[in-house]
Amino acid sequence: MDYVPHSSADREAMLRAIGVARAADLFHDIPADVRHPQLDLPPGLSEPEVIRHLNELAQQNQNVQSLPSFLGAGCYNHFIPSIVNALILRGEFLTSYTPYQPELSQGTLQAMYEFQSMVCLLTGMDVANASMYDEATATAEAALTACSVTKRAKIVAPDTFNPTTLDVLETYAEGREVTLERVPAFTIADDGALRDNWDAVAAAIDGETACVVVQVPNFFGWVHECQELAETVHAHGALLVVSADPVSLGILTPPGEYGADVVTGEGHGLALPPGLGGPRLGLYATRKKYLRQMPGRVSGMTKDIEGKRGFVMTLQAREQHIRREKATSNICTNEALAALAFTINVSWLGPAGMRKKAELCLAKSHYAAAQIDALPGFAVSTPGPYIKEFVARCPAPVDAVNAHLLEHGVLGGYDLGNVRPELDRHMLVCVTELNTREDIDRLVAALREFAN
Amino acid sequence: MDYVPHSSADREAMLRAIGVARAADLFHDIPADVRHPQLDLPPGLSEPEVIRHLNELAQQNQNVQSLPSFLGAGCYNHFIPSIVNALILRGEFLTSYTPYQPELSQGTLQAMYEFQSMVCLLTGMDVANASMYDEATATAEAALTACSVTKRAKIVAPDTFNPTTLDVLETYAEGREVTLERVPAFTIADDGALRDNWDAVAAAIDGETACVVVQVPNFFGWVHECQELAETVHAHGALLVVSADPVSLGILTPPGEYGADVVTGEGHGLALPPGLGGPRLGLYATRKKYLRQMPGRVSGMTKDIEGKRGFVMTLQAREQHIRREKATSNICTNEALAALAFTINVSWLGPAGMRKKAELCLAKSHYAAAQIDALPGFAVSTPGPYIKEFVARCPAPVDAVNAHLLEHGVLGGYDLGNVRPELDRHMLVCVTELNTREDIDRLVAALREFAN
Amino acid sequence: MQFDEPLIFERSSPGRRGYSLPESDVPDVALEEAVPAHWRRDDLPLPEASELDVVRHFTRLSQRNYSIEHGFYPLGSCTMKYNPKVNDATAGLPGFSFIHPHQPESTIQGALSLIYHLSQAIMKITGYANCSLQPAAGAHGELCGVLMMRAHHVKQGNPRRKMIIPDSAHGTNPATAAMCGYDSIEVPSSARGTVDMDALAGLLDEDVAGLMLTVPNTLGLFEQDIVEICRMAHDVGALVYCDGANMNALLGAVQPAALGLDVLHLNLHKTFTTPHGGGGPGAGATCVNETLEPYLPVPLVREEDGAYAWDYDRPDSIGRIHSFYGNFLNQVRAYTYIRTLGGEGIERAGEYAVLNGNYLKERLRDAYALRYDRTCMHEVVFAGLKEKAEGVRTLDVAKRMIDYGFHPSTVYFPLIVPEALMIEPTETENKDTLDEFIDALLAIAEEAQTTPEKLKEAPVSAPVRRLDETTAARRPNLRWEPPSP
Amino acid sequence: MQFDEPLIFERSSPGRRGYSLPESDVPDVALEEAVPAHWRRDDLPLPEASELDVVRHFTRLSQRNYSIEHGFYPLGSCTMKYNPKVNDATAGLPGFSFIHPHQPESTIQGALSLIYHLSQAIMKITGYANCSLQPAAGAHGELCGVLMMRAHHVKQGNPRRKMIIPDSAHGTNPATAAMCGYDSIEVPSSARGTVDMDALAGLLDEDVAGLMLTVPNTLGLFEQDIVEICRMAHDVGALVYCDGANMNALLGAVQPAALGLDVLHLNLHKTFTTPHGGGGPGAGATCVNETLEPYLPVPLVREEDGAYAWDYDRPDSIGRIHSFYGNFLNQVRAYTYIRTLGGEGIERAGEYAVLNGNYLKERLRDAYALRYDRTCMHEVVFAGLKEKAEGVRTLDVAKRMIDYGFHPSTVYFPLIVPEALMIEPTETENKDTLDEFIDALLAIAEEAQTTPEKLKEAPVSAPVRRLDETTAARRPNLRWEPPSP
Ligand SMILES: Cc1ncc(COP(=O)(O)O)c(C=O)c1O
Ligand SMILES: Cc1ncc(COP(=O)(O)O)c(C=O)c1O
Repeated sequence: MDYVPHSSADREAMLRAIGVARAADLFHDIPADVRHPQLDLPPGLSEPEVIRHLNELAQQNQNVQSLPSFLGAGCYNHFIPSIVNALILRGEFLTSYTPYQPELSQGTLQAMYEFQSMVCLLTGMDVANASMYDEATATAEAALTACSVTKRAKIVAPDTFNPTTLDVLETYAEGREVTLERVPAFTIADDGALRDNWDAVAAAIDGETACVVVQVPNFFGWVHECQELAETVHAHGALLVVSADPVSLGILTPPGEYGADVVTGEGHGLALPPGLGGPRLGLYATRKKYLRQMPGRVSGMTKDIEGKRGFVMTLQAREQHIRREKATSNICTNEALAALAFTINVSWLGPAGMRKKAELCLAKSHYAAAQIDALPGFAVSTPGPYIKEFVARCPAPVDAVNAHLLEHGVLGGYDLGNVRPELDRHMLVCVTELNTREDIDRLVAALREFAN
Repeated sequence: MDYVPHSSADREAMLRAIGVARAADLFHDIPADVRHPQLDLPPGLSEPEVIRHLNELAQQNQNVQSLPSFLGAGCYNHFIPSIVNALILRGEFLTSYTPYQPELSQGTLQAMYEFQSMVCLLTGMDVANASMYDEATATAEAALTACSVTKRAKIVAPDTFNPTTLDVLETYAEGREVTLERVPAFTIADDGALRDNWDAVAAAIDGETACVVVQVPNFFGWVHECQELAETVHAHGALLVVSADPVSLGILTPPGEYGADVVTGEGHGLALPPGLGGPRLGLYATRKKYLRQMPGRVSGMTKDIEGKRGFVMTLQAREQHIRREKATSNICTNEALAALAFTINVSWLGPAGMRKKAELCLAKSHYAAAQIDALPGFAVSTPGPYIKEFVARCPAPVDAVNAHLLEHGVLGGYDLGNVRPELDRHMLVCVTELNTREDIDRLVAALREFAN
Repeated sequence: MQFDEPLIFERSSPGRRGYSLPESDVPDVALEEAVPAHWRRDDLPLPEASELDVVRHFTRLSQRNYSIEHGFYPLGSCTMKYNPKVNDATAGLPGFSFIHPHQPESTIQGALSLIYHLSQAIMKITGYANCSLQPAAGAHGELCGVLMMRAHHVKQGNPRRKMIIPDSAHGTNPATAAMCGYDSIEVPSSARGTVDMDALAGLLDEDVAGLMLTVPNTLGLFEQDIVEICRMAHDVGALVYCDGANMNALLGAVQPAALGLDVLHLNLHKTFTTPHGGGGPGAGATCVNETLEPYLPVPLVREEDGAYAWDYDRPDSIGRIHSFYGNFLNQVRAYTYIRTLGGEGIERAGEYAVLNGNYLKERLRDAYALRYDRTCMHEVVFAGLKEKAEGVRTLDVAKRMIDYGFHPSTVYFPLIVPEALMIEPTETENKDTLDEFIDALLAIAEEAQTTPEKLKEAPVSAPVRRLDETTAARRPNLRWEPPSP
Repeated sequence: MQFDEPLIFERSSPGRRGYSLPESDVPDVALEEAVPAHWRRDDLPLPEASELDVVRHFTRLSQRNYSIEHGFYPLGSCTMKYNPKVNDATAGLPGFSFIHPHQPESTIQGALSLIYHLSQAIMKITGYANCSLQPAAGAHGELCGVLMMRAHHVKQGNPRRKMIIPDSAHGTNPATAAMCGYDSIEVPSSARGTVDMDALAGLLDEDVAGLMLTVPNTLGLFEQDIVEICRMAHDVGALVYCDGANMNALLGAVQPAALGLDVLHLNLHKTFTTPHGGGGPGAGATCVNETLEPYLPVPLVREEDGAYAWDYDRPDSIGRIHSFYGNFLNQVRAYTYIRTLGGEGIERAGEYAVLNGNYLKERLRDAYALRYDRTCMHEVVFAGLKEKAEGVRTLDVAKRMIDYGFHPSTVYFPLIVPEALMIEPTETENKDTLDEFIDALLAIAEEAQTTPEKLKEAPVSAPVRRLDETTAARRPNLRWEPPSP
């Protein structure tokens, strides 16, 4: 099955109009010896067949709706209300292009403007773009922008930062004369307890430092002190880049208030289901003075020739299609529909819902932590305030614990051994508003059984 | 959770504007002793909770996507393409009312007009309404309309007609001085084979007969001869009501060509999934001369004051809201969205797709029939041409056979013992384009195992 | 973005194709052998279109509709409240949408449980002894209810002949009575807009099978004498039917059963938010007290030790009124809604529906002629403009609402109110929306005096202007005709 | 039905609420205890709206967009073909949308299998040795590809400095080169619209890391010398990057790998029908030949005895470019599409895309200035009107298309064509639609002579007229500000 609508009469008429005998004649510029190869693909399927096949594949997966899950570590199962799917799947949003022609794209452009406004309000920043691919690429672009702005080449990051983001940052930095210094910002005590070692970050800053990138809450779930750090950063003429979980911003102080110069973040948790980690939604907000260095699309409010309010993509002189090799980034297609989903969901949540969601995470994660901490052989070890993720030391390697949990129908937390071998008994447990007490009790019971 | 948007400030301002102190004061017309009872309902659920609960209920059901199914008998699992859901769930269609205000309902009205056109073309009739609740109520209304038109009181129906429809017809006829004669139109041979006994129907027609209602294909799946019958019916001044499966009309002669005066039918198979039997879609088409007796909504093409094409609900003088006790029916809300789904699907299928679908049913049901007929102890017994359903005699009661099939992960056919105790070893097997050969082979293998 | 759109037939082109169906995986069956020649059709002039053509056509058509999701849709007696999206999500679960009604009960326990508990919830809300969800819409529920009344009288030995129905009633009431073989007897409304008690007393006799009342009635007024009316009816052995299309006003405020009403139908597509779909599928429920319980249609769902089963064992049942068990997927929606609201939410819905109704009444009474000056329930009916304007009719006021961005209210119903304008806001509209609507209606009343042509020419902002309904009815064009070959 | 719509912030009212979240079922945690005071925010002036408000707001906004589902959307280089609905249905299955990337591999075999087989299919279509689906969009795929080129050169001992890019290239090409530390060197186009071979010869040296070519190029022309170009580049140790945004033209016609192109990115959101969503999420794929295979980003998916696993064991990898494995749910869509079409369908797609492109070219050439008079591929670029009209620019032509019901084509790109008008019809448009569009463009060309003000004032039928972009950029208003208290 294909979606070609031509009847053979149409085809003939068109070939006649073009003046060729066969469609094959239109391909004569292609070297003959490689033209029209046989494609070794499975035969096409009809719609019922393809649905059946994809249903089968989908059913080969367990999912976080079918099993209680305590996985986070950068990808979260937050609640997305039904209105989001109902609205973003409307063809008007789903099948329109980037809004190059504003007269026919006012819906997308206004939604982008609303999205930018929300990101600014959440982060406490002046301006925001209308999305990046994900938090990792947003943070990488932010750090590299800081290098351009400061004309410096050293990026400092605590090792409590999401290691995947730092990996992406290193990949992005490859072509530039830029180095990333990963600062040990925590220590592991003999009993496996984690200790904050935050002062090391400030100590790593020097006159070469372009920026410090910190994550709030950090990869392990806790919140580092940032006010003082910001002062040190700025005293050295560097920039502070904060990667913040927007869910936590329902209750936490916005980074703009403690001196962030750029705020990035992962917005998928307020927009889309986990989806094996994609699509995601990179947030990027900054101060007005860095506006012209900001990458990505921006919608601005203006008027039409009759004086009616309207929106356009603006400040395009920053972008690749105008500025080419001098552009702030090569980003073109971004995550507009995810940004729309975010805008819908945040409109629905409002300030009270944002706070409620964060408070539910807080209460439930603390409940889970208390239960787990009380288990023989287990101990919770998170040396700072946390909202939804905490570290639990286990009496055995996490992969063994998780195998046991899976047998009991629970998807256990993230194995921190993936990050550092010596953390192979540390589990990063994530609890969101979607985990019921029953889920948590089931986890705890299975862990108790494991301990015994 | 509720959907009331009032803040308490709004509420107070409104009460002030009304001039009452409390909302309770607005209910003073209700006798005080019964006012504001305690409602003994479970507490409200938030959206994530209600989704979880409904997911659990849904998972307590097996379904015809999770198990191969051979159930038909009035409700069919035909393929509905993805575009149908995507389009009918658009709020513009889903959440608009019956198109009383045509200027704001042109979408629905034009779709109704297109639906009527398709029903006419499929059935070979002059006019059609824009839907009835289901085939059963459509047929009941048709038969009773025939009684009004002919001023006669006897309805003749072969017992090969869907018995549920005849039950509904009898319920509908309760308030009228009308009788339904169920004519034995088939016999059961000693070996259990079914024989056509169609002449009995013609024989039952007399000068009192208002109409004969026949089903094509009949409840058991086969096609009775109708041409001659139509002549007999008309010779007696009665009307012929044909209930036709619109899927079969992809290849079968339209009833309009062999003399039907009213054609009814069940359209859900071309519109909506089984859904435990509802919503459904009653089709109703008739000849121009019976137009003003036709029940239900009709959209007509007209022009606006600028001469632009438009559509309105028309011939409303037939309907309850104008004619009240003299209306042709009490029907008001019908199955508009299902009719829209039908219109979308039939547009997508086109003539070639309609034929293809029917041919797939034909080929697959005949394949299944041949396989089953070859099994020891089983015999196919359908004394006439059939498209998708046939009768298989089993070596044991159907409920025992079906219990065995269910253990093997197959939903067996319909137990005809429900219709007539002496048919308790006759299974009505339905095979559609959605049953793969693999499904059928699995059914046959399980039946073979049962036979052994 | 608004486009004129031809018929799908006019978009057709020979040989174009949208469908995608599997190739046969079984041996071919020659059509000629399987189906005799006279049973094979020749042609089938349906549209030929690509999938994209079809998607575009219906997307464009959709944009020629107004809906609740565009804005305020204050049709009276229609309860155009928000239809929650979560209901569509749950109704779309394959575990509901892909189940077959003939499946073994053991394989549909979730569905049967849902039906059982939805019935229970409806009984709790309405106060009745039992109910059936088999009706596919409100009028179908009426038919079911009146047939039960008839069955009761037949059982008593005499079906009786008359059905008393107020002059303000919805058309389905007399139409239903007629379908059940009853003569409709109209009882007039009093100056207060409710049943004229003297007139009623004069009509009641032993040949009256029942009354069909709407509570609150179609004027948005609660029948303050309802308990007395039921008593009077019962005294002559008649039963009282309650048209519950307006149940939204009573949610949590009163159980109709407690008023003495014997049988009630609900429109789940009004009170319980299943979407109207441009005219259905709806979903009805018919609720009965003990007297009528034996006559409920078969099947019901019964529960025993946590297992659910169809119950056909009801010897006095009126039989079946639907092929299966009504519009099940809408029952899933209604169940989702009721479970979402819970008892408290249900009560709030009713309370705010009435609050909104009275707010509109008070704010509009200076410009529109209030017919009955009393507290209304969920809706209010005006007798057109207060200050009549030369040649301006209620229809013009209604059409002008369109140009202000609103769907018109119901007009010319109930029949007893001249130039009726019937407005039902529902509880899901916020005060800002009501205020915008009020401002528009006040502006329209002003325009009626100053620039009446704006009303008479309205609408100017809809996809079409006013349509010629007369010609449509006189020379009906009800279908596309294939071009003659 | 088209309404002006305020900002959602302007629809807000204090205390109104849309959200529905569970009450806590665990002991309360006092925020004051869990989070120190300086970490607790004071206010959060987000909109306060009911669920219905939100649904209406975004429904109304949606109706201020044009989309593929409204009509013809001939943006060049964007491949605005039909996005099949079945793809959305499969991507929406909970077994895909609700899986977590850190789940044990044993619990996501279906997803890994899909990734594996989609990669295989892409390799079959393009002829490459391997590919990564990690890029989230086309430009991201470019970054991935150029970083691999760089890694190769680094491995050879010298990253080199220069990247040769035609003057017709898309802006992402030089921008990507810059991000990877390369200087862009522009190679001019010849009179035939393809790479000027002499100029190229003069530019190639041992400091050239590579070329970035678009095939077919942004003029819709196939680089007839592509094999020679690759040979010349390889001769100096340079690599050739292929921007595959226009792959739709080549489907089934040629495998880019067979032309000597070392690395290719695809836009799954163009060629393989994942929807554009108003600007993403897209989905990229970066495909490489054996030379570059070691450098692919981690992880990949490998298969062993029917079991699938993430493969991180790639020592020369450039590392990661995304938090997880790219836009997986769009990979599900692309996979659904490719399985639907199969080899034959894929080939037909390319063939008809080119047929439609040439049909437009031939039918419009009398009215619009054909820049390169040769067979085009899937799109055609005109240098504006053939007969120039006083003061009428390509922008005016484009805006006038709106009033004829079409989305404008791309304008002023590629930069080397003055007054460029770049039209890509795609294969899913039928002849009737193309003819309607042709008629409109011919009428517009006529109007340019007779009534040019119609073009200059266009559009008049869109939700807004032409917008003031200058002020928007000079005095940027990029966000709503809460009213100062
Ligand atoms: C008062 C009243 N009764 C009955 C009905 C009929 O309901 P339905 O349209 O669902 O058949 C309606 C709705 O139109 C109504 O308003
Ligand atoms: C030729 C060309 N290259 C690259 C891109 C960039 O792709 P994306 O927008 O997916 O990043 C585009 C699309 O805009 C393009 O047309």
